[in-house]
Amino acid sequence: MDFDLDEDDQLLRDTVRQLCEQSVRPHAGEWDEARAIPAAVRDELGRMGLWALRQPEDEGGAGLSTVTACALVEELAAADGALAMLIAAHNFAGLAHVAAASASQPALAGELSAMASGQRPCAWALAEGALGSGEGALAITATRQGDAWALDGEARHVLGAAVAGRFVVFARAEDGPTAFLIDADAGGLHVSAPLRTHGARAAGTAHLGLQGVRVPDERRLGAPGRALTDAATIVALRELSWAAVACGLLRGALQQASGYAQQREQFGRPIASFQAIQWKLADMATGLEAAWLLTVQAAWRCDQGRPLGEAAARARTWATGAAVRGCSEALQIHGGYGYTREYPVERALRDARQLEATAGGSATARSVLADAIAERLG
Amino acid sequence: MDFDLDEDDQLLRDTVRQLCEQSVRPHAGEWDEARAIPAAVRDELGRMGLWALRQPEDEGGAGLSTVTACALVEELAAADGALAMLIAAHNFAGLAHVAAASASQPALAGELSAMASGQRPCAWALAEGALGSGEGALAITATRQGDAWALDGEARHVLGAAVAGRFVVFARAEDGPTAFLIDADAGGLHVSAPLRTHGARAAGTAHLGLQGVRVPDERRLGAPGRALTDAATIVALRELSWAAVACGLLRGALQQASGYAQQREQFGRPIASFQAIQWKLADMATGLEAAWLLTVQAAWRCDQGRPLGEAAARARTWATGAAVRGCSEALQIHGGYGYTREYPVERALRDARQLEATAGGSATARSVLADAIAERLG
Amino acid sequence: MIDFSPNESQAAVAAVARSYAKEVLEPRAATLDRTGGFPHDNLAQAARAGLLGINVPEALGGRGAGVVAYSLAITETARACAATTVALCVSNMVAEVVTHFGNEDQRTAYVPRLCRGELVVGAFALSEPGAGSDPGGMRTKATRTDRGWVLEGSKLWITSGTDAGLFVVWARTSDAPGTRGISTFLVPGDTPGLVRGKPEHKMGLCGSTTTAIDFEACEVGPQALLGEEGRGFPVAMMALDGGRVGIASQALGVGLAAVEAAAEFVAGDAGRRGQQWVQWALADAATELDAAQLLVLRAAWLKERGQPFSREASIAKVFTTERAFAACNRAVEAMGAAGCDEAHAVERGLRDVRVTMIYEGTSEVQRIVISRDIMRRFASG
Amino acid sequence: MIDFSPNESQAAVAAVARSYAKEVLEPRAATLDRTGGFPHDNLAQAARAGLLGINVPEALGGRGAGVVAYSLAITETARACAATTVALCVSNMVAEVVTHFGNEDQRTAYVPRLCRGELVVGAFALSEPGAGSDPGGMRTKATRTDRGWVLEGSKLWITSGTDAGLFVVWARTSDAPGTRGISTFLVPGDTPGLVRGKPEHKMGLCGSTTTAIDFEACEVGPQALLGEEGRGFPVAMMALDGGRVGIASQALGVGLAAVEAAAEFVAGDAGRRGQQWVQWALADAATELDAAQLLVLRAAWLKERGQPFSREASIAKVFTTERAFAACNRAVEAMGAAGCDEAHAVERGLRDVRVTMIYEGTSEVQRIVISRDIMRRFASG
Repeated sequence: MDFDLDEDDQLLRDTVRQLCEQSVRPHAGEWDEARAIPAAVRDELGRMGLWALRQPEDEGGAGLSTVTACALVEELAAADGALAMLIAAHNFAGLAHVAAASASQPALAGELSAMASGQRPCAWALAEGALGSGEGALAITATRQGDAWALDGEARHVLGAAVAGRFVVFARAEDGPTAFLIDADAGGLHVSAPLRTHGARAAGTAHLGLQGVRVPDERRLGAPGRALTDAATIVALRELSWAAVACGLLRGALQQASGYAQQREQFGRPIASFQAIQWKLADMATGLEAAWLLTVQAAWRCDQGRPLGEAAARARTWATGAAVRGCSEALQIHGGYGYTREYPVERALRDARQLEATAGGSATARSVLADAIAERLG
Repeated sequence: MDFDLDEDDQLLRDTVRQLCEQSVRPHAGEWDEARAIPAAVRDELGRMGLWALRQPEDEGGAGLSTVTACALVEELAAADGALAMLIAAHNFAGLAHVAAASASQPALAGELSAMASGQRPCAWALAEGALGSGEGALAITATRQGDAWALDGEARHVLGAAVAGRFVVFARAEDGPTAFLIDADAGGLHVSAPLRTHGARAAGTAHLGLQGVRVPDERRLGAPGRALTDAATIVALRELSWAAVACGLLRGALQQASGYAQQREQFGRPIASFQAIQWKLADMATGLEAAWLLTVQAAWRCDQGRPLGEAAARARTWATGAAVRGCSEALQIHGGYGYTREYPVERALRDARQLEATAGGSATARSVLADAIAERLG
Repeated sequence: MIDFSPNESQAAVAAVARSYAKEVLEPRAATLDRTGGFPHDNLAQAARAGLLGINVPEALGGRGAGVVAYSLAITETARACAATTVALCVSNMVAEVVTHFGNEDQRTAYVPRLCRGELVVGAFALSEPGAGSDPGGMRTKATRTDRGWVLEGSKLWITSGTDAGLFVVWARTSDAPGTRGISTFLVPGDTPGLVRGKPEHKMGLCGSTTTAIDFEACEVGPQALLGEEGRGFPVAMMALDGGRVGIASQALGVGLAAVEAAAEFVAGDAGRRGQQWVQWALADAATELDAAQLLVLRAAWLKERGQPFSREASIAKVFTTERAFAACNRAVEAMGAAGCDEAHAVERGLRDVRVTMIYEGTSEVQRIVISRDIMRRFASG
Repeated sequence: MIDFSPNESQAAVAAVARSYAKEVLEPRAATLDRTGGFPHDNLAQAARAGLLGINVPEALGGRGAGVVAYSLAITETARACAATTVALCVSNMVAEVVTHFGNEDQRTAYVPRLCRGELVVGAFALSEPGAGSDPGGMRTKATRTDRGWVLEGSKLWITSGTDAGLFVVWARTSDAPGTRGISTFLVPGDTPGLVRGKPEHKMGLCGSTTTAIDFEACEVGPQALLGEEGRGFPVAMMALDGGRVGIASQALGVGLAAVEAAAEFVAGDAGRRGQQWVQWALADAATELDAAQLLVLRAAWLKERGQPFSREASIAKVFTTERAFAACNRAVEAMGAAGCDEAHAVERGLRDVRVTMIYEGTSEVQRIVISRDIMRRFASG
């Protein structure tokens, strides 16, 4: 049993922390306001390997374990939730899906290194609720045309769609749900204006529309008809990465609130000396530790090749719930100041809320848990 | 708009409060230990009209409004949850059901005055979950035999069964679910030893078994096949009375905790001076006010002849939930002492927990609410 | 005798507010949130609908409809636009405070004009940078001169600070310790030396303005003093207690609208309609808001009867604002990604409602009030 | 490197505890709860299974299996019988404390006998009527005499007070302010002047005893002093920090057993099995207990490595005990009336687990520890 990160990984985390302090945290508020993250920043993170965290080094990636990758996502989220969600979705969903499919589709291998720069991230466009209710939830159809496919329909509320260079889409085909990798500049592909979301405003959530988009069969991901089965594995990875984002948001808010409480005075003493404030901070810290251990445990299981679904679902439900509660308390500790955009806690709360509701919300994760319990009981 | 009880009703409530202070509160712990309430106490309460709160005075009842009846149940519960639950179930379920049925079954009228003494209360033996899942949940069958019926089967976890003089039972008959009034000394009727319940230990919860029990048709309640429809109205009344019990338990616990917090010193000052304790008390008080207003509102709707189901379900879910949380906090404020039976808060917590789980629990009430919302939306 | 029905005149005011909300506020609310700024036209129409002096005597231009009617009306307007509603709440309270504490001249000078919207709206200038919940720490000073008073100091968190035509200002007029040296002044918005700050950039309520106000050698005449010198604290307490009823009513409206919108959305979404967790989330939210409304109306009813209502206002405020925030969260959860999209009003509600747990006394302040009362009532257990 | 698997020897101890729990504790637990009293035979068998000195060196008769193994074992026994488990926890900690702070004579005199069950169990005598969470307020006195020490005073809330064969007693040996005048003594249970009180009548843990102990001119020899004079406070801190890991492990076991029993009950009940609210309640409980176990094991692991673990123990304790109580409540709700019937073990679990939020430092005390640590770590925001 061992609860510590390797020293190397701790060093790497410290490096990312420094980068965040210099290049991310000071600008996160502007990006939220502008509803976009500058391309230069995405490039800079790409040079650190953050757009290919778990890809092997010889394929242009950082070659990190899932545990370490989650630790870095957590660091990013402590500085900017929107950026962290964008990077998490790219690494743990889009890229992960293409990487998994490339084992049997060698033509996809070339895409992987191109996706590592982060200049045009890969968005993963699974419809909300599709895992639970099946292909009926998919609003895209794929029709075979020789050695290519024609795709029509739409996917709504796709995180990162506004900046994505590639999309993984799920379509109803003759053989059942089938996934494809599509270039953002494909003819007939239309991305809506970025949606005005509650949180993660800079993450470029948008609707994706497809009208007769032609996709060669070599850019099909996995076997026809198997896409939702494949997606379950990716969803678990993405849930895990959401948990890491939630931990970072909560840690950032705890740091802000704790620092503020020690500076701000009321009735002649720092508000940190009031038990009600201490209690809030203690509960945030306790919830955070629980969230982080659940996250690391799930990541470790993934690295060990063990089934991830249940552990990731647990980490996600607890961590995102704790983040929403904790960020709200952090705002409350700041009083009126917390409600203004001068302080970062209102953004953290919006980001946490967005995270909690994104991609089916904790409801999807809880269904996974309920099914697992039911299955164990036969 | 008016939020005050009439003066007469306030006086009556004060009288009951005095009675409780003298004859109930000092003994509630013993009764809990002995798992029974002495017959003499039941008689005393009968002389006050507490076993026929809402019955007209010319039928031997106290002739009170539902609002006032709830206020008296709340008083009882502040002193002893078990006694309050017993009286609430008798008045708002057993007696109420027979009273409703007596309109069309004049033979039942004689039973009503006999039931007002409280010497042998009337237990209402609807199976848990029967309202939701229909007559399949009923484990009693009724077979017509000339102008009588033969009843076989069992009803489990019936509150008050160990002391009941009469039972309202629900059976599957040829025409569908049908209700009957049975005397406790009927041949073939068997009551188990009192169950060792978590709370409300003195309320005599037991299983009821029927083997070829013969019931004359004139003791049938309502039309054959209509019993579960009729039961919905009675369930709403009972939920309302549970809400009143919950309010009393919570108020009792709040009083205990507040008094204790002002006496008990730590670090040289009363623990009431610590913000963490103040917060707990403030949240208990706030939850209590909300619970009581929901309860009175539902009772008032009942007195006005308006539909009760949704309002009662709301009062019940909030009030029992607030009572469990609040009684647990009251115990916590007492520290180690709260965990001993020397102080009444551990009993209040057990009673609240029992109440919350009794008769289908808040789950039944929440289903009523969810159905109502669904219905409004079409 | 217990009776939970609004009477006819209360119902009538609520109906006026409801149609004002539907016709004026709702169509503009999303745009107002997006563009920000002060909702001049909304407030002008509120004046025309008689919603700027709901609990002010008819003789002074108000509706004389009472506190219960006021609460019902505020809940209605908040369903459509919480931002306009906060300006409306504060202006109503300013009119009440002037009616209650003002002399005949002050009343006739200001109250009818407030009700008619001629002063745009009224505003309170109470909080200061270092003394949010602690009036004892107030530093703004009013110094007596031959011609009246000179105000010096800075105020913070002033609702409608950009545009209000009349400010109720608290300032220290003597060095008496604690709150005893505090007095209240009525300062028209165009008084030289009253310097309006820039609007805060907020999470929500983007269609209302919140500013600092600096008083820089701001001269007012002797008639500016509201009530007696040194008796400003009771004025603040009345404004705050009444304000709590208003803010609780506001939060309630936002919460109710969110639950109703979510229920409607869910009803149209086959995948969500059948989910028990969705049904229960909405059922619990509806239950809590039902309790909240009762707490709010009880506090309003007590105030209307002239009985003490401070404790009840605190209970109503902390319960309603926290449960309304929870209700908005549940509504958003029930709707999923759509709930987090500005295209749906619940997204705005979630941002708007969050401040109700902070202003007019934070939840923490309310809990202090409530626990003090418990200690008094249950002193011996 | 991150690794969440128990190693072989840890798994082996857990397996021993599991079969002890299944074979010895479980069949008797309901009766023990009903009749009350002290579980002599259970503890004798625990000694035989090597569960009274799990983290004590083999040379002193223990298992030398470490803190992680200890935590895993306690969780296993608590699944079956929380009452026996608390006596077991405390006795293990007494053996650890004597091992750590005792001199060679004290160690060899007591530790092997504790591990073999010859002293029945060990007990801590720390709390006093007026000083539950405040060791500074301690009044029990130890006065030095020619022949050693005389103890005078009253202790409260002593687990196994009726039957323990060895007491670790804290007493004031000088008037130094605060905690500096406190020393620790080892007092055998049969020492004249050590007067055992009657067992408290409790909500749960009815198969363990909790008593007062009076020291009435209780004479002990000079060798009774554990550690240095005036250095009793660090001994108490070690006992409490370690105790928190034990109590958190205990609460975890009760919670896990409740969730599993409820899941099994629900699986056999057609009406409940299909209810989403039931499934979700159990899913949330399982999630929270999973997190709790990680917190507990992390604290155990730090202690085992000799690193500071006080903060982690507090976090583990407050989280685990509160979430385990919530889990028991959810289990009872999922089962309905049956869950409130002593015929099902979850009823007992609900009563047993409630005290874990109180003893070994209340949830309130843990929050103070945790918030102090936050202030230190995030001093500047």
